[in-house]
Amino acid sequence: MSTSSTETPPAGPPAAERLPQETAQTPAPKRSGPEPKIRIHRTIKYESDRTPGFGRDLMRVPGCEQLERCIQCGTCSGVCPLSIYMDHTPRQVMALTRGDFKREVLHSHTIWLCASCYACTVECPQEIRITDIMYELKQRAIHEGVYPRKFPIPVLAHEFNAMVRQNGRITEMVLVIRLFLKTSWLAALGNWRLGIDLLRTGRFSLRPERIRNRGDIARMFDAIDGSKGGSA
Amino acid sequence: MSKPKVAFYWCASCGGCEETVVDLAEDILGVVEKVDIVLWPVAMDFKYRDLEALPDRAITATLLNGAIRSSEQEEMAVLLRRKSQYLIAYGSCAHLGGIPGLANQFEREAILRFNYEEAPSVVNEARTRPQTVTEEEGRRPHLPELRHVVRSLDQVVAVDYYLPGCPPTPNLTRAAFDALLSGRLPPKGSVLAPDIALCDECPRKASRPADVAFTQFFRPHQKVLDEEKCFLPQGVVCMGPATRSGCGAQCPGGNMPCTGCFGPTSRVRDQGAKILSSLCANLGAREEKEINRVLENIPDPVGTFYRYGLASSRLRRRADLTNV
Amino acid sequence: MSASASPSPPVAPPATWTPRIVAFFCNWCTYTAADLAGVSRLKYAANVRVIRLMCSGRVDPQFIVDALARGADGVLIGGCHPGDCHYVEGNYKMLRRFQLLRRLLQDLGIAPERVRLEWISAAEGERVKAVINEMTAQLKALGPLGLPEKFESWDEEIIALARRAAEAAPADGDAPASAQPEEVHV
Amino acid sequence: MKFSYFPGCSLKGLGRAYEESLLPVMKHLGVELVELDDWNCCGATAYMAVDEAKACVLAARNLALVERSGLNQVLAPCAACYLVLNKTKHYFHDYPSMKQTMDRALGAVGLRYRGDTPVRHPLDVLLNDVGLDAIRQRVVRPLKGLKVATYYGCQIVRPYATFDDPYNPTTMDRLIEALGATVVRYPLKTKCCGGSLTGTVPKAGIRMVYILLNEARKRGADCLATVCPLCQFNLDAYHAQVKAAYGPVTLPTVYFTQLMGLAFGLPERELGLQRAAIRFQWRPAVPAAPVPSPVPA
Amino acid sequence: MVSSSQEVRIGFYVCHCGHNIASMVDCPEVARYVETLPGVVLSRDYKYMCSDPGQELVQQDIREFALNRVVVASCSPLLHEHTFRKATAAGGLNPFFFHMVNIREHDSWVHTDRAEATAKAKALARAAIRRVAHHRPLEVKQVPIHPDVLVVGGGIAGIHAALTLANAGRKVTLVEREPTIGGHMAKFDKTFPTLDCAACILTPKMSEVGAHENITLWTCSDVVKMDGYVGNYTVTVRRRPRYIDEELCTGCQECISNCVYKEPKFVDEFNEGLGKRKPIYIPFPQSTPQVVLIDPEVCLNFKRGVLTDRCKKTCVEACGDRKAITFTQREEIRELQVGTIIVATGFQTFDVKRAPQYGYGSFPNVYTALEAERLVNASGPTGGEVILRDGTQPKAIGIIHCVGSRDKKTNRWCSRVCCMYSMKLAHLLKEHSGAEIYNFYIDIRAPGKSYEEFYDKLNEEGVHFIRGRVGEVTDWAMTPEEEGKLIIRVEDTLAGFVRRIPVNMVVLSAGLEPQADAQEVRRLFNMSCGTEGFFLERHPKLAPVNTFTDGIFIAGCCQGPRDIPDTVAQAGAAAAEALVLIDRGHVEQEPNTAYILPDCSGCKSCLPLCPYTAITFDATTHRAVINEALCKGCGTCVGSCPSGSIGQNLFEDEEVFSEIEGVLSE
Repeated sequence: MSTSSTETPPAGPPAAERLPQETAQTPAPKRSGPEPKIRIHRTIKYESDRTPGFGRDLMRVPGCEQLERCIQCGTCSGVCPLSIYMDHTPRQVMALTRGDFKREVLHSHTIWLCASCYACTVECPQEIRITDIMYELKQRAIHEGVYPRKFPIPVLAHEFNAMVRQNGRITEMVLVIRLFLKTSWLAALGNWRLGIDLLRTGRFSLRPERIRNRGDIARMFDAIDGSKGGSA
Repeated sequence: MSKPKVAFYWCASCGGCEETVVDLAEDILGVVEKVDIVLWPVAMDFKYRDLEALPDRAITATLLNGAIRSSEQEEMAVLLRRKSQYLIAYGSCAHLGGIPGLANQFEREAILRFNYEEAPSVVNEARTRPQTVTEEEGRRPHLPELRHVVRSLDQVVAVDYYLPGCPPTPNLTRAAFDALLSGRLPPKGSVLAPDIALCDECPRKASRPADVAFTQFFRPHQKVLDEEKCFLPQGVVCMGPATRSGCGAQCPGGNMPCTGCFGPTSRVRDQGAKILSSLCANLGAREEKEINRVLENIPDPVGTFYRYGLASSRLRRRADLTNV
Repeated sequence: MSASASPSPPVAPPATWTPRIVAFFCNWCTYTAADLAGVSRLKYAANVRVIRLMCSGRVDPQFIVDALARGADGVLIGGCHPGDCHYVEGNYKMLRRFQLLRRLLQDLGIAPERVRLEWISAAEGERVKAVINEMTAQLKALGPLGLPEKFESWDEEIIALARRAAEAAPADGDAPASAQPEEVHV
Repeated sequence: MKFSYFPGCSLKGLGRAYEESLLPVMKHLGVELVELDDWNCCGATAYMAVDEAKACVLAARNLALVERSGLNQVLAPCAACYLVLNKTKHYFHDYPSMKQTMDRALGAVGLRYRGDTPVRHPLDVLLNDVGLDAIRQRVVRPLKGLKVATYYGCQIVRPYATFDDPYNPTTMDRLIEALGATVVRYPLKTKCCGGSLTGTVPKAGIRMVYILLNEARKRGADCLATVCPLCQFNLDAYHAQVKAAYGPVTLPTVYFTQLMGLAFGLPERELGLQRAAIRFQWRPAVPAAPVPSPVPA
Repeated sequence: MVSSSQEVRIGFYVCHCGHNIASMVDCPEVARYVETLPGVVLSRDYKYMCSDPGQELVQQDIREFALNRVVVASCSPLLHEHTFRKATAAGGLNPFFFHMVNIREHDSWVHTDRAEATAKAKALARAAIRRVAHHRPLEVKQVPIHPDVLVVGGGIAGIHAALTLANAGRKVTLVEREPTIGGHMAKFDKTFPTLDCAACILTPKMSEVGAHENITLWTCSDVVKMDGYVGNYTVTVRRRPRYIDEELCTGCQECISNCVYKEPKFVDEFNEGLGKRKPIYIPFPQSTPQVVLIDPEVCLNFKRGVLTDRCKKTCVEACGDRKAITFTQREEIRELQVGTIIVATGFQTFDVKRAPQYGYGSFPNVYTALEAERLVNASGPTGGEVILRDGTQPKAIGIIHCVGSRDKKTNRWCSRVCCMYSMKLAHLLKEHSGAEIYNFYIDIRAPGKSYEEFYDKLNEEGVHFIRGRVGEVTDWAMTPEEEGKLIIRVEDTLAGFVRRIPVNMVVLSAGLEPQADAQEVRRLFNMSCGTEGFFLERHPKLAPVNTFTDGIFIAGCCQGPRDIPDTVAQAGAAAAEALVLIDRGHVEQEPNTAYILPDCSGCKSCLPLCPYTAITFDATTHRAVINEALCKGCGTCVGSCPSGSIGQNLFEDEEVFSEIEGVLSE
């Protein structure tokens, strides 16, 4: 075994979760000009770094109640297919949330990487509905405007919202195009082959799907605005 | 005039109790010989003012039957109380509230509305209701007011003795007269009947097996009833085990189950709750669904277990949910 | 049925009103569970008054109607789970009574939620807390049952009568009508 | 058998091949689907992230419409719709505050949701209502020799579904075996396909697509069978990106309904097979028996 | 019927219980209030009523103030009723003139508003004051205790309890379901943390049981019924046939070698299915009793349990004159009279198939911990060599802790022994195979004597500890090094990232759970179970081996997961508790029996209600009669008598009504 503690560690990062074709080295950030050898920032947390009540408040939201029971076992991260890319593992997000470290949590890109596959929710030994907590954190990040402006996921969510409010339904291609317009032209260009495929197979449609009683959606939303289900 | 004076009076009742005096048959002659009857509306004409004119406590004993529902009945009860040395609640209605007491399941307003406006047979477009005072050709006749609840006599005035039954049996009446006339009276407040349940004197007692487990209930008309056997193993609700004896088990003798007119023994505070407890505990079923299936055939527990005793039950009458 | 029809309609409960619950707990399971709730320092509404009996089978329906008549807004009966009765089947006997009693009470206009039968084993301290809190919330929503107040309001008729009778015959030695008729009865 | 049918936006867009194959297959089995009148977006995943209450309200409108339609069950083929509709139903019952929100919103448009409509997935209906025997009887072109990796994805088995085991679902396996095909052991059957990440964080999404395709190929599958329009899209449309990052892995991904249609001998052009970027080609070893007429509804 | 003609003079005491009560209930205020109630002669508050001075205070007051009723408001009557009854008696009163009010467990500990808690204490006290006026003097009955003891379960707990009692000169019957005693411990190789050999310390005790003159050992036996009460239990035991006459078998095992099956062919339960045995077998070499048995399911002479003639009966020939093999042996039902019972029925391990993400059953190289125990055991199926099901030897082994423990979807509790036995297995597996060992844990729980030191030792040995609950065990590889291996995916929570670790063998450290038939056993012995299904002790601290049924004690893992030292200690405690009863010679019975009043009408409604048939119908008086000796005091007949003609000592109608009135009259 290569990872035995008595042996010399391998040169690169651990081989685990690395695809054969992936580089063993994390690509170094492009730098211009001389940089200090190490960049440091403060990692210690003071009480003033906390937002007291943040965790408790979140636990009052339907679906998020069980967070208080977290035993930090890491099962969520162990089963999460995206945990390999996260800056904080799901377990850490739980700990940070419960510890009222609002800033760290809402700025973490973990919440935007969650693909809502519910594996963590099903596996959690404490029956914490982690996916629902991730949803709630995303909502709070959007509400507070702390997500990266051009980060595609909140933009997608926003576009989705607007389209549903207006039409009642989603026209996927229109949504995708708007998304690319608002985030990255480059990405759109990079996907030109995909677009051609979709055209070729008759799946590229820009004809907006609409419901008949289009006012319904807006009326329903207006009826509940300002009253989030959970906080009542 | 050294003969003791006796009065009979009649409030909210069917009148059957007054008739029972006649049931004494030839013994009535003995009674009449020894007492003066000063009031007996069913048989003699007598005016309120005559009664009022009597000195207080002039009547040795008044046998008042019927429950108290109206202001007039209240006034008569108070008046008779004042004029009598012994006031005896005579029969189930005066004793417990009786059948009229079943009205306590309903609000007074609902009763009036139904009877004067909503009952299918009523034609009353003007929705006229009886008034306590009306004016007609310069006269102002008064009518009694209907009270909120039906009361037993002892809920209105102090009662010295109770003669239970619907109606009281001649034997008990006779014994009561004997006691009164001889002065060998039990402590005040006594019910003048044995303090032991009806089964004690029921001829069917011996036929009850020791292992009844109800799996089905029948109402008496739903089944051909065995004339010898205890009603309970036949699945017919009999109030006998929860009812005072003293009637000689007349209903079982006539092949009908006891309906509880003698009221509970002195050891019981609520006759209906007690018979319910006993019957239900002896059900065979264990599952909620099965239990309820068996109990379904007691469709009206209030009317069954409190036929005579609702007005004197612990819950006394229907609670008014509209105000709750 | 209009409120004005009653001699004096029950007053709306004050904001601080809390329902009163009389509880009959069996010695072996539910009473022990309530002890466990205590040992575990669980917190629940303070409006429950527990009366210990050996078995839920001892709960005489008279106790229940008596408690309601004396001002309880709800009655809670706690026994062992079916099959677990320390006395084999006392709990089944209570269950059977409970089924009919609840129907009877409903016929008398008393909401079935006011009388509750719960199986709570000696280990279920949490359940004691949950049931009491839940029942308290339900009773709060229902409001007071107020039977004593209701009886009192009816008795106004009789008290007035007794007063009139006393005025009519002030010298009379015999007791006037009682204000508490049910106490007179045997 | 009659169901209210909630297609959802995807089945009218990128996933139209799913609808194109589902409808004839269900009709062929005598299951009548009545498209829900004036349905709206289910409030799916992306929406949940913006505002859970609004997502639930959107779903509740559909459920209320189903109840108004008089049909007592709704069929939701899209995994995301299935999840959201079920989740909404759970929230309606579990959280009084959510119920209030839904009541208020629906009240504003004159609708009411009672909360008792079962939300069903086609797999559930096919296995438990139609039954494998009835399906076997319809097979005229057994898919003998075809090796299929059954891929359920996440949202139909987690966390609200009750018709299959969330760890090792087998409904599709049994269904596909009933069609005559062979199911390969595929331990990734409930792993995530990357969802919308293929579009938003391609590096992460493409990697997941690659793993799924590669593992199926390693286990000898001729195709992946899926139950979700997003899974199908991800596994089908990003072959070029996968190739660029990891080398070529070509494997067609079909809807299970398309395989059913093929086995039932329904015309291939009516099953939407032409809509895939990686075309699925299957020629049976044995010639087809004549197609029996559909079961009368 | 219950009132006493004497004037009622009540003494009331409210206990502060240090701060336990006083911090939430205004005790002086309660005392002041109670003083105003009718019948109360004196009312005091006191710091610790259960202390000696507290009890003496009661005694003094009874004499000085001529009290004839005593009410103490303090903790639960289940805890101290006895104490205060004794104090009342010592003061010269009948102890049943005492009544207790629970204002700690039912009040101060469960409420948060001082005013409300104080009001509640007053209400409960008021109820007791009203109630106690109705109390009457009662007699306590004494019942002799049968000196014999039944021990149910022959694991280490049952063995130790039986030996303790037998060595104290008591007759013990030990009933075991399996063909041998020894339980789970007999399957272990070594015991933590000392690593002494399980067999070396257990088998001498097993043989001692087998040979002890005071112990009757019944294996292949189940208790099917228990009647009676403390001191006088009648127990019915079913003895299943082993088709061997235990008296005649010498344990020579020649029959086994002469069986028509030349090779062992059938699943060997003792080796967790890793080995094979014949139809006639002995579970393991040190089985006690040293008697073989026949499995009728597979013996050729039985076809589906029915005797046939399909075998040459070579075993019978081998047995020869000893004639120990009796194919016609039948199930026997035996009845026992005992005074006390110790239940030591043990545990079962969690079925790891309920955690499918770990692949047990799908991947042959995933093992349960008990299988691993057999694998490293020198007398196990591989002779102690770690050879996997596929015949290879592992180079890397992952041990997953908490499988079926600390998981709300399966078992919520910590199984307490898994951390230690996992480390023990890590040590043994490393010793036997030289493989790299990874322990995946949520938290290491090593709170016993020398346990932490054992953890240190493992760290020194180079065993890897990775803090993280494993997400899954799978066989799909992402890198060449993973090909053909089992891959464990886990977050290394201390490092803060996810890892994939390829291994050749996975050991699942299954948790402990109640036996599958724990509920039936519980009913059989009239015990309670906790929420998790283990038998419930009377008090978690003060009565850990007692149950709510007097005379029935519990020991070992049937009460909850525990290790061997704790089990042995608890078994000793249970034996001591039984001895206390036996040596006292009698028990006192609570006089809460029911009785028929003279006004019974003989309606017979109560007769079917009594589960103990204590009520009979007297044909001469035509009344019901209650046999006081049989009545257990549940009061069901009292609550059901339609004419109110049954009374119950301590729980009279008037007493309960006065309590209701008391709690409600504010």
